[in-house]
Amino acid sequence: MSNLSESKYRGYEADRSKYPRMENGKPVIDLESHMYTKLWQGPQHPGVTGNMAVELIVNGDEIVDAKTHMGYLHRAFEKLMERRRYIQCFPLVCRICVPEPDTNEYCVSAAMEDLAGIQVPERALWLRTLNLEMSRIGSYLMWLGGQAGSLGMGAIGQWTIGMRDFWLDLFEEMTGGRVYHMYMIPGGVRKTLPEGFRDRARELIVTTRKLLYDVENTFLSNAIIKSRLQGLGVISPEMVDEYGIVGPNARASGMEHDIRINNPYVKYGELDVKMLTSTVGDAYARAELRYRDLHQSLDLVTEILNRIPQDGPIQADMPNLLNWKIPAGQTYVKAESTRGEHGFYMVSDGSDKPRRVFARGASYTHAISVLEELAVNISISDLAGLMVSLHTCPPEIER
Amino acid sequence: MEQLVKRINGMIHLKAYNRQRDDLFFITVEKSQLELVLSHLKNNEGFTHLAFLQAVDFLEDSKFQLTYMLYNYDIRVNLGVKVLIARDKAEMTSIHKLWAHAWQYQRELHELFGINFPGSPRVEESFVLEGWEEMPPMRRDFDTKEYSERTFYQRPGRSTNDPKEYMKEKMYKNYAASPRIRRDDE
Amino acid sequence: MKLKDVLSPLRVWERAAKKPMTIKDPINDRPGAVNYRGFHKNDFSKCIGCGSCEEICQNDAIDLVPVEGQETVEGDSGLRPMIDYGRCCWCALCVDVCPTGALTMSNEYTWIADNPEDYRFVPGADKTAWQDSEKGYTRSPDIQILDYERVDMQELEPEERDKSFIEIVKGYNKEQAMKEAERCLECGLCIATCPAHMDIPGYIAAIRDDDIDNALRILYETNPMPEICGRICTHKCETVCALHNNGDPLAIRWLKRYIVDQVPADKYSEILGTDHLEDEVLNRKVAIIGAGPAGLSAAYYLAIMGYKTKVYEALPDPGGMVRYGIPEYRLPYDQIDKDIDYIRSLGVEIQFNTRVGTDITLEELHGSYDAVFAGTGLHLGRSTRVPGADNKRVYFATDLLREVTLGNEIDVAENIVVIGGGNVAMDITRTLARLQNLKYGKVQVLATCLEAEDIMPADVEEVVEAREENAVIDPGWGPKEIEIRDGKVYGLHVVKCLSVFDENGRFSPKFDEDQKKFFKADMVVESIGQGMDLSYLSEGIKSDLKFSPRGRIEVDDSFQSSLQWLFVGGDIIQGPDVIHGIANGYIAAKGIDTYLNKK
Amino acid sequence: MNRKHIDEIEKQMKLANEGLPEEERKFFADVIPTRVDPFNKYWEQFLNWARSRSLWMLAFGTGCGSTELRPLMTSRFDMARFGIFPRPTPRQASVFVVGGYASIKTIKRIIRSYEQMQGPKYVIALGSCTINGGMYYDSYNTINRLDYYIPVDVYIAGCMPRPEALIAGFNRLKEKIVAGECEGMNEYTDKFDWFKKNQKEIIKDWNMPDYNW
Repeated sequence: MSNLSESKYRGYEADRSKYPRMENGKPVIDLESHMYTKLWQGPQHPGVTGNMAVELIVNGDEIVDAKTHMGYLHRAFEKLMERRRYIQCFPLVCRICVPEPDTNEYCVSAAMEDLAGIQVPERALWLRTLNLEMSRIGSYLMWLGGQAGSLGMGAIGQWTIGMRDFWLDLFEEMTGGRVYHMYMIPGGVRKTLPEGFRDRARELIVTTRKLLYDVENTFLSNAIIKSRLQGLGVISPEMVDEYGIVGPNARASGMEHDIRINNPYVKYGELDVKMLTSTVGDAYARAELRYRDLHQSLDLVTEILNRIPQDGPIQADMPNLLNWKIPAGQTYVKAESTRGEHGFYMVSDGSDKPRRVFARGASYTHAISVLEELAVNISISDLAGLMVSLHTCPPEIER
Repeated sequence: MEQLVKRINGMIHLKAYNRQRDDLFFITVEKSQLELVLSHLKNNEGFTHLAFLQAVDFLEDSKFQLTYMLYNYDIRVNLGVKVLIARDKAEMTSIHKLWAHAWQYQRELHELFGINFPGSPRVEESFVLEGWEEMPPMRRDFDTKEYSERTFYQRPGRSTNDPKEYMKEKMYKNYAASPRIRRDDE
Repeated sequence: MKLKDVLSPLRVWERAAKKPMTIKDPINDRPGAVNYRGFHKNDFSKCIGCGSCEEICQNDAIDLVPVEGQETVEGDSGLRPMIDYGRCCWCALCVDVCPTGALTMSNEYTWIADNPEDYRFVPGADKTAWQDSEKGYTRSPDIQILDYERVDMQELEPEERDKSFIEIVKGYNKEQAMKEAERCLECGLCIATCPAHMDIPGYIAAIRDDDIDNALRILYETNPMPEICGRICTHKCETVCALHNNGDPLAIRWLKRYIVDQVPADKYSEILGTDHLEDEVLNRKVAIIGAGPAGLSAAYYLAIMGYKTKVYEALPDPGGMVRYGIPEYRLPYDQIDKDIDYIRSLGVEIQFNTRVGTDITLEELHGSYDAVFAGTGLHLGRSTRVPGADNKRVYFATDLLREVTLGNEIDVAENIVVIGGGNVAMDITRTLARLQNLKYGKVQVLATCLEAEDIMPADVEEVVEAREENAVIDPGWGPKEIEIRDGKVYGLHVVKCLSVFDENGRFSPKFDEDQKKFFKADMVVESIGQGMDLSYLSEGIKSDLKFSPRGRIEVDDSFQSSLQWLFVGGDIIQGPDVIHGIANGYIAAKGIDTYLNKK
Repeated sequence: MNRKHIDEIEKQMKLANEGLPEEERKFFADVIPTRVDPFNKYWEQFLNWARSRSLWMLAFGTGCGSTELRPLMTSRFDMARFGIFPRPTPRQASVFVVGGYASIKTIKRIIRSYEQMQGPKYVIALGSCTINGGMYYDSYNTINRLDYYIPVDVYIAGCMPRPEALIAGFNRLKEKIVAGECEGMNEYTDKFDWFKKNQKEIIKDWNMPDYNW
């Protein structure tokens, strides 16, 4: 572990005498002692990611215990899918994660295809890859705005979320939907690329890169940001397995794991995806890694645009999807979202409705176990930054 | 993978093994041997990542199937370990000592399926629901539509027509239903 | 802290000089993309109210409602989708599933209301700002939610079949049938069109669930001759199949055949619950004239209602036109027997070789039975009445087909011309082709008709198959004269037919006398329609019966004639085809039941 | 606040909280809302004009519809020029944008936030879910009709509505405010018992966060 994890960049020295007594690895907090204050951050609070809440016990402005509360966005997707036919599940799942809906669409379609033994045509696979990679860009841009905003830098959010809007315009052209694309239908995709799409996408990539240059100057090479993020929320390599940490959070701690490379899906096997890792494991390392990943995504989109076949079918030969019955079986399909391993576990009992679908949200552990662990001993003002740096997304946790 | 299965089979009795894809396998083990298998897989076989732990309700067989999805970073393979447990007063050993985040899933399963995990931290706390009074909602015998209609006000005034019945009404109303078989006792 | 890190954020000042990206008037300056999934549109000229949009909507957002100005007709339920925007999620599955392509989306996306009850509308009927918008989401031709391709039916190759009368169509196996059954939308538009109003979606769903017993029960509810119908039904249902709007209609007829082919004859009574059927429950007797589809259908339903029925048939075997008018390669005799034997097993007695009117009179039947049903069919040929048509080598198709079935030899000529373009004409053409093939080893038969190729009344596959069997089909000609040389047929003179019907749809062919053609032939077969033989009606009965201006017996809704005890149905009333006969028999049986209960 | 006034409030609260266990009563409603009638036509018109031009929106992302509020804040749509500005706390906000579906756990917070907002206050409901349940119409954890729990002034169709549609919705709200039609707050006062009855039917746990200060 680097020296960054030590508190010299933290800006304050913790007074250990005020810490609660530990018993069996748990702090013993006596709220009656007037040493500690209970605070709720969220759900109605500008400093939480989405609609969730963190129950904090603070000592001064230092957090001594944190507890995450979920369920504000629980819509029971899994229950609803049990009473919907397979094709009817497909508009539902993209709602599981708002900034990056396409991963859900891909996973649920791929799970059905895996169980039913359907081969998706080449061109549809390329279009899916494009869609997935573009949605990663959108999600990263949104995260970048959130990360900067959580540290009080509103301008970055203005830029990147504004830029994301132009990516949404591209999505709109491609899929017909702005935020919820509902593009990957079981067996393939719904539309081909419209006229002139490639040129507009290439132009946008150039503009995005220009913007990222500014972001790098103002955000990543910013002394204040560095001093706040470096050493914040350090994830040690041991924690990664212990807590099931995935995605950039794990890679920033040295774990060489990217599903796009390790278990390639769609067309990632034919693309040159590089393993981006860092060894530091703090919030700054994660931010920097995501920033590099965003650049890589732009590279990949450029490459995909060049390689998408111009013609060919975009949907496999499918039966009547209204009466589609999938043979009994179980499968688990996963994809690398911007937050890490996003998977769908699907159980079919041979009927026209799934028996059970489980969506493993990438930030399932990040927002609860990991956040509760990392939030201890930091200042309240850093909590928002920590949450965003873990890139938590509540709807995919409670579904 | 076959060798791994052999090794595990030498250790305990595997009830089933199947290959779904090149990178996805499932094994089924006895409830009592689960902890043994999982710790062996984690410590000796390199399946260090627990992707999820979930339950499937097989109401007809009155069983819950628990699936522990593991991942091996070296051979890049997912292995699902399935255990069938009784649905009535469902209870399972907790694995929070093997993985620090397993309690989360156990807490979720306790709330949504009503499966108890004795010893698991915070398992009694509610996870996503608040003030829930019905049976655990993810059980298959819980009818979410019926509950929704009973509890939340649906906007009234909607009615639909079945084209089949509507056309019958409009076009061949008098074409009566099939004659019944008439028997002696009538 | 590096100095670079302190200074580098300052570079961002250069953005102050950049042009802002703010949109001045977002509501008007930013229309949705060309294929944006905005609010719904519906093209009423295409919509058939099949309800597949309602079926696929996972949000229960669509209701089918009657709309003013939309009539319920065959193939269109007259219902139109009403969309609840308190449910819709704009996934456009309804657009993708729509078999007609009527339902589309505009790229309009702004709808503000103070009252939540406002968000329900019928696209196409209610005035919306976007109904005529040209942009918006439409179904991509590259994808399909429904399966528009029919499972191919296995048939004998032309070389295998053109010398024999073996059945051509092989029928579906289980896998094919399940696959075909899966295509069904279950909209039920077909039911209204089927003359017997069979529960088509019901039995197709039963095939899908592999519940053949239940499927058979559904078939027998309104149709006691499924083996026959499964082979030679005119399948009007398939013409209104919703899938037909964008691809092949569902093979309803073949699926029906699949069901009955799966069930052995001895299982019928057990499955249908007629194994302990007691006859003469009611001690009432009904006589039926003609063992054709109409008569046997009436007999079947009367029998299961407990009536004692007896069928009088002039020919030596049952089936009527089904047996004597349809060649064996389309409908093998053992399949006819399978259906009819089951009906006979219920206690229906058939007396063969008994012609009512000569062997026994109608009055006698009236005397000894409580009611009489006559389904005597159209067995007389109709002549073109062109010069030369009275030659002995000019035949009627019905007569020839009957002779073939009876096993009598036909003096097949080397060169034959068939006049007519319907299914019977194709039947006789193909039958003669086979006979020629057997006798001469080659086929020289030509069929001509008034109608041009695209409006020929025969089924397309019949024409295609006839051509595959080397018969020549040359449509669009009107017969002018059959040339007779030395008392023998020499050939047929025809002139080009320009149109068959006038503007009012009445039969009134127009010819171009300058375009002439001559078909050489030693034998001419006329197949331009059939007439009924009502000679069994005595003068006394005839005078009591009411006839329509066109010579048909007038009947009421339950096929009761003006003589209360006499019910008439089948080809002589409606059709001509099998399914109408079956439907008539079914209704007449119920009518007789009502009549006798009242008496 | 004099003693008499406090007694009056406590009496009212007792009425409203009837049927709840003792320990939960104080969380059910902090205070009974009071009706505020316009007292001078021209003055009220001026106030409405002013109100319509400074709509301060509560930044509470209750559902997925709130995702489209983010682009609205960026310079591309720039909602600040329309007088709309996000506020972090209910006490500073006058517009509540309910972003789509509301789970049971969230509707409780929505009600509490709404009750904490200063009058006059307005509610905009986004998307199908608030109108008739949307795609979660059969979910056991989401409400179907928002107007049963809090009064709603403007609905915007869509799933989710685009930023432009949101702007159009705000424009409609402005029109309504200027016309003096936004009486949601008084409606909540007048039908307080009815709203509370509906809320009580679905929210079984009225406990609020336990602060120790």
